[in-house]
Amino acid sequence: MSPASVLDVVLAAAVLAVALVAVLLPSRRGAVSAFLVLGVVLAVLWARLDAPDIALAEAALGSGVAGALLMDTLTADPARPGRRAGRTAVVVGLLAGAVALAALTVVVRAVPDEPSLLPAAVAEEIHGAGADHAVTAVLLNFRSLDTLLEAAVLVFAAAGAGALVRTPVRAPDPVPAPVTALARVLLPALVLLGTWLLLAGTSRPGGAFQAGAMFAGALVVAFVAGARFAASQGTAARAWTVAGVLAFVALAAGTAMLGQGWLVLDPRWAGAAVLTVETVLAVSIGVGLAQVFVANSEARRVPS
Amino acid sequence: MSALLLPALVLGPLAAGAVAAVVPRERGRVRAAVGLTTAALTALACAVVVGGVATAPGHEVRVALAGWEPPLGIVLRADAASAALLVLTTLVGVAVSVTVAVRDDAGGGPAFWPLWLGLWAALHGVYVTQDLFNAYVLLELVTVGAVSLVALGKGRSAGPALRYLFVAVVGSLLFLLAIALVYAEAGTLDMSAAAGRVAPGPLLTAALALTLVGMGAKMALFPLHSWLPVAHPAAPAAVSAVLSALVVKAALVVLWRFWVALAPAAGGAAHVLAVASGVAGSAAVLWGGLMALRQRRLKRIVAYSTVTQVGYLALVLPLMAPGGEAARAAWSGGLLLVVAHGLAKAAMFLAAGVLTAAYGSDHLEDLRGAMRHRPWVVAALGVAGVSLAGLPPTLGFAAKWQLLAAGVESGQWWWVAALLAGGLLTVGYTAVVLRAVSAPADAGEQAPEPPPAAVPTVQAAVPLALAVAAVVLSVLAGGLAGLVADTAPRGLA
Amino acid sequence: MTLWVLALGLPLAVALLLMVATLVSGPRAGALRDTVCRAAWLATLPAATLTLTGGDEVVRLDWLLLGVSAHLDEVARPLLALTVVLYAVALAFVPRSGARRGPVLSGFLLVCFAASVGVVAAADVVTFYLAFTVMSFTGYALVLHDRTAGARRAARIYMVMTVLGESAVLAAMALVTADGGLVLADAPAAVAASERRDLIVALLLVGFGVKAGTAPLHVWLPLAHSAAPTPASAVLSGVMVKAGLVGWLRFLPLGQDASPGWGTTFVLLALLGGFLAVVAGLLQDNPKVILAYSTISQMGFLAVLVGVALAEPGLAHACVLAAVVYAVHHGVTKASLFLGVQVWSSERVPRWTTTTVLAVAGLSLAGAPFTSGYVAKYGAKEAVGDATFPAAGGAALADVLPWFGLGSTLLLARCAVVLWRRERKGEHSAPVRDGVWAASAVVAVVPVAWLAQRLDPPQAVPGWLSPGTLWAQSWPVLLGVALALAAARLARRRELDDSPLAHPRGDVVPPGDVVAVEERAALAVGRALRRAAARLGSVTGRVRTALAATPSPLPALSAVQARLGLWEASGAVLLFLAAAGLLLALTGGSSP
Amino acid sequence: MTRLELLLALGCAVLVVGLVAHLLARDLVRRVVALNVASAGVMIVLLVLATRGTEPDPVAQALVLTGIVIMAAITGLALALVRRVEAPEDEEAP
Repeated sequence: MSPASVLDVVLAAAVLAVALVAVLLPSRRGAVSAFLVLGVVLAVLWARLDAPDIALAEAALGSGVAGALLMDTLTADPARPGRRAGRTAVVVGLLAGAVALAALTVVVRAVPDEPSLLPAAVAEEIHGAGADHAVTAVLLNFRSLDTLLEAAVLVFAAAGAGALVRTPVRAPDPVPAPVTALARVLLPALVLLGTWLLLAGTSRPGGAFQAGAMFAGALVVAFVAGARFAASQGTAARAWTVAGVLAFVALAAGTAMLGQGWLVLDPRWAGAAVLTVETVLAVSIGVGLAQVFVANSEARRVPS
Repeated sequence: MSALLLPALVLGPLAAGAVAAVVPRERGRVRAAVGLTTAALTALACAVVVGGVATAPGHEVRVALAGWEPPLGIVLRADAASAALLVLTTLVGVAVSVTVAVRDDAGGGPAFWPLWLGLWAALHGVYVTQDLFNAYVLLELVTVGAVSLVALGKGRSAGPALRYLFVAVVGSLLFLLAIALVYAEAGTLDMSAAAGRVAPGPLLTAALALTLVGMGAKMALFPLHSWLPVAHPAAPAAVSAVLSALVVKAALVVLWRFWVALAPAAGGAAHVLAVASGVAGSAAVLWGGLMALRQRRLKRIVAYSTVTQVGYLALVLPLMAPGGEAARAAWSGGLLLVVAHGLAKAAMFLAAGVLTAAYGSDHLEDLRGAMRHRPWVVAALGVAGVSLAGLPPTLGFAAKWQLLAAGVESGQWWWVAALLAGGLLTVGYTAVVLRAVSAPADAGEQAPEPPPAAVPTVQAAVPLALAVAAVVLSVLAGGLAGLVADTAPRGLA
Repeated sequence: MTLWVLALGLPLAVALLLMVATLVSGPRAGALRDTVCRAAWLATLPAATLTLTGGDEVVRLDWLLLGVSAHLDEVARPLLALTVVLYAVALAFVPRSGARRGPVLSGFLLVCFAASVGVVAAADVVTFYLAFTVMSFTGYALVLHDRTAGARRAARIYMVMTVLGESAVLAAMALVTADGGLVLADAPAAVAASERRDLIVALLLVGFGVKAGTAPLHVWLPLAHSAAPTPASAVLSGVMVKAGLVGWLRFLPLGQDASPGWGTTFVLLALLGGFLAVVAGLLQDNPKVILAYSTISQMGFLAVLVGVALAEPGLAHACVLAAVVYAVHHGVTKASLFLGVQVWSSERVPRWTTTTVLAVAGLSLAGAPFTSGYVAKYGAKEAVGDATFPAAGGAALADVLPWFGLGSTLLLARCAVVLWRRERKGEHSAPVRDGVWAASAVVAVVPVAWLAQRLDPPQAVPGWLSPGTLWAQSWPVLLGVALALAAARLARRRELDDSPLAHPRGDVVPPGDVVAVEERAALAVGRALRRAAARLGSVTGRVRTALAATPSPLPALSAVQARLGLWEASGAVLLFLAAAGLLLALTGGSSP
Repeated sequence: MTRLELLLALGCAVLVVGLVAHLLARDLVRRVVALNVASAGVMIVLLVLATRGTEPDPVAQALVLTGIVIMAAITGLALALVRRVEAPEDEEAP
């Protein structure tokens, strides 16, 4: 592989520096802000590493939704001064961390500089996989079980977070007018962007997760702006959350019943199946992430 | 037929969990009905799959999902070891489901059902997956389900749940790095395919070490165990049973599978790590036992007992190391122990739950007279304790005997000593519990014997049924051990 | 095969029935309980049939547990007969024993019976260990049965000793199996050929020594035998302690090659226990405790035979057979004596009848002419031959053994004195049952002599009218009686009224003798640990309060756990382990 | 130093920094942030591995995508728990 260019070195230094800042800043607000910056720097790194899908997802999910969650935590509670950590433990931990890092750095030098088996296999089989974009094909066909289970992780995380809310959910208190105005602009833009990402995903970067993150963003904006529907934790919202997983399982069971085997997509209709599942999944992910956010928002409004 | 049903073991409970999540929380009966139906169907499907494994040539049922074989696709494969785990999970799962259906307090309310069904699905997945990254995703699903269930506990359960989440995610991240290292060298994520494409070297050793530490943290192997005695007692009774009996085993199974596939290629370094695992296991046996003796609360005693038993299970790695007959014995002993411990621990936690519900506390002092008022429950505690201590005629004895045989066969004395010492300590803390519940009302101060609150009979009978299952299954231990040993790994370097 | 299933299954099934009936309340369940309890002795009948008619072939069940097998050989059959008779009689004694919750007691006795059958009839290591352990832990329930403070203490000590012994036995079993002794018939040869022979023999000595009451592992015995309900004491003393003997006979390399060192050790411990038990026993004032000490003494006698068999391979076979005969004799006699205590103290049997029966049983235990003891002791003396102690040359053991008879006589005399002074309550007794009891005590000589002659090669049987033999067997008894009479006269003197030695109340040497010392030591260690930890705590301040709240000897550990439980401490541990593992990858991982 | 080595080392460094901070920090929100940083480190390693051929490795990229979503879900659950832990004492009482 090529030697490291100056740009690589600078980018690496930037990532490490921001990461260090994010974990070293003593205040919650500082740490969270630095983390958001880290998301941006990482998105650049991903782009540099030929991974536009990840860059999009990082922008939308990694710093978008997770950032929104973290920011919301900040508005909820000021950081509490905790007990100071024991000094011995900190010293031992730091030393061990340094040793581990040094050892790990040497270990990874043994990584062979040759591609793995899989890119070739993907290239060979991608025709008839239902998506021309390789990452989408992997996610929704070759390794569709992973994707199904990952959607399930989201569903059950939402259910778990929802279970922690013990009071009826309501929209936040009256919001200032500028927020509502901003929301009116942002909302359609996010929805449009999400839809485009979804449709584009079969042939170029983009797909259900990035689209879902956009939808989630739209719902969060609507929630912050006081829209009642976005605050709902009712049956409909829960149904949308699980719809992706259920649709996926239904597809799997359907192919099994038809005698092809679990999740086996026939090239004749693979494209349609992938797009359908992606669409349901995207909406589902959007609602699911928004549910986690709402659950988080409400957890602090429990009357004392 | 069993090949057709194998993925359904994962996807079925998963879909049911999703459906249960849609049912409004106020309709607890409906959720319970969904849960019970799923439990019954899952048990049926498990029976078919286990039957298929037992009759299939080579004792193996295999499905390539989405029609893609490795290296591209993901393979689910059930062997004798998976079958043993499926049997355990079915027994405990049905018991827990019935317990919560009878009194939903035991599960922490109606939020229990979707989370539990999702967890159940993920556990099945862990037992049968052949793909490293798939195992990671499944472990995360297990974590999310288990942590959310802990948070359903009464009182301050969020703190323990959060700590558990942190530890589990750290363990997963270390494991994910290990997967990346294996992938970097082998170019594939399928465990058996990767086994043939790795060579001894720093990458493989580092992957094994990271997996050992990561899974060690997730399964609470000493000295990474401190979260367990906090998290398990904080959960609702039925959840504690699931956590101790099954969830801890998920990380263990991943560790064993990873080890069996990749350690033989790693040479001497794997042996050093196996010995480290054995040392940690022996320390866990002693530490957990001593701490259990020191506790005054029933649930804590049971939780520390889990620390001890995880230590036993960590001994399997060094015992398997020399290969040959010893490895067969260690492998089958380890799996029998997983089943034995699962049944006993589920029985103990469910029994503890019944006593806590009846007496309003799990302090040993408050449980005086339980022997007279709740003889079934105390009998469950006693029988389960006997199985944990590895005394005949229980499954625990059959397991311990195999491990002893492996230790003696391979000349590894020190582990034998740990096994024996652990048995002594287990008898010790079981006796502490039994003495406390058998104490007459007027022992100590003059306080009158607390009148126990009513608890549904079914709920009291379930723990005893599980404990008795550990005895009844021991009758078949010879056959089980033989079946498992037939498919034992060929031995490790 | 069917007979085996019945012999083991019927007692277990009846036991299960009794247990379930106990858990269920209601008058009908109560009536059922009592009926079953009264008829429980019938459950031993299949095993009795088996003893008389079957069991010649090895029965194997490979699917059951880890493979189970059973067989009745020349050692097993007489001991099985003993087991059947004693348990049947004991079960028949349960309804009038005065023990509370009789059905529960019967249930545990039946479980114990099945396990005892397993111990004597097992043909492989796993079956033996299985039965041995079930028997041991059921014994705990028997000792605890009355749930008095004394019973609790006795049960605790029983449990501690049993668990220790059990671990040693388990380790020994694992080693024997690994060395190729899975089938009991091969076990002695496997042990003899093993590289770990000394370790195995040591483990066997400790493990089975606990059960057989070998000094200094005997401490549980006097406490447990007196705490258990009388029928349970009878089987504890008559059958269960013999399980230790069976273990020795099955596993020790007897008749293989000479182990003079171990032989001497066995004999030394046996003689020590055999004679010190007499001293300790004479200072007691509870008849059951005295009988328990007598059991320790008699088990010493048996251990001498085992020791000789270990040291002299040529004498091994004769010694093994002599031990079996002696075990049968002692079992029947001791059980009769224990049950006699119940008859004497709480039942309305004419006093002279009881006295006669007890006297015959006592004389038999001491080895007086025309009793079963006469036959058994003579056989043992002949079997020992000219073996000496220590094995390298010294006193002839045949000259030492008669002194056991003196010890027995003295103990029984003391027992008689104590018993004579007891208050009696008059309850109805069962004539048939009493008949069996009296017969087993009085005419035990017939089966024992028949057994001795039937063995192959036949045991030496004393001449019934040869003056030399009669004298050789009677002088210890006569001397004992004379000494006892002299002591009684001496004790009646005024000036000795306050002497604790002349009128012992069991307080000079408490029952269980050294266990009291050991308990005190354990407490002292616990206190010392607590003090040490407290001193440690005063440095850091907080620990002391934690200690005051929870009295336990393990606080220091808890403090460590509390430290370890802190988030960043466990975090540092995790980082440390990860770093260590990765370092290994650097250093050890690169070499292929 | 090649680009592969540099960026793999970067991934390891970010992971270790995140882990150490996570395991030694006291504040719960900062712990969650540190955990996300650590996870980003592993993702860097995987994505660097994906650049080894002429074409980027779509499988490794798919794994990272999956990993990021899972981490987002876990972050959401963790923050819900953090709030519960820090909620006023009285409403936690049984």
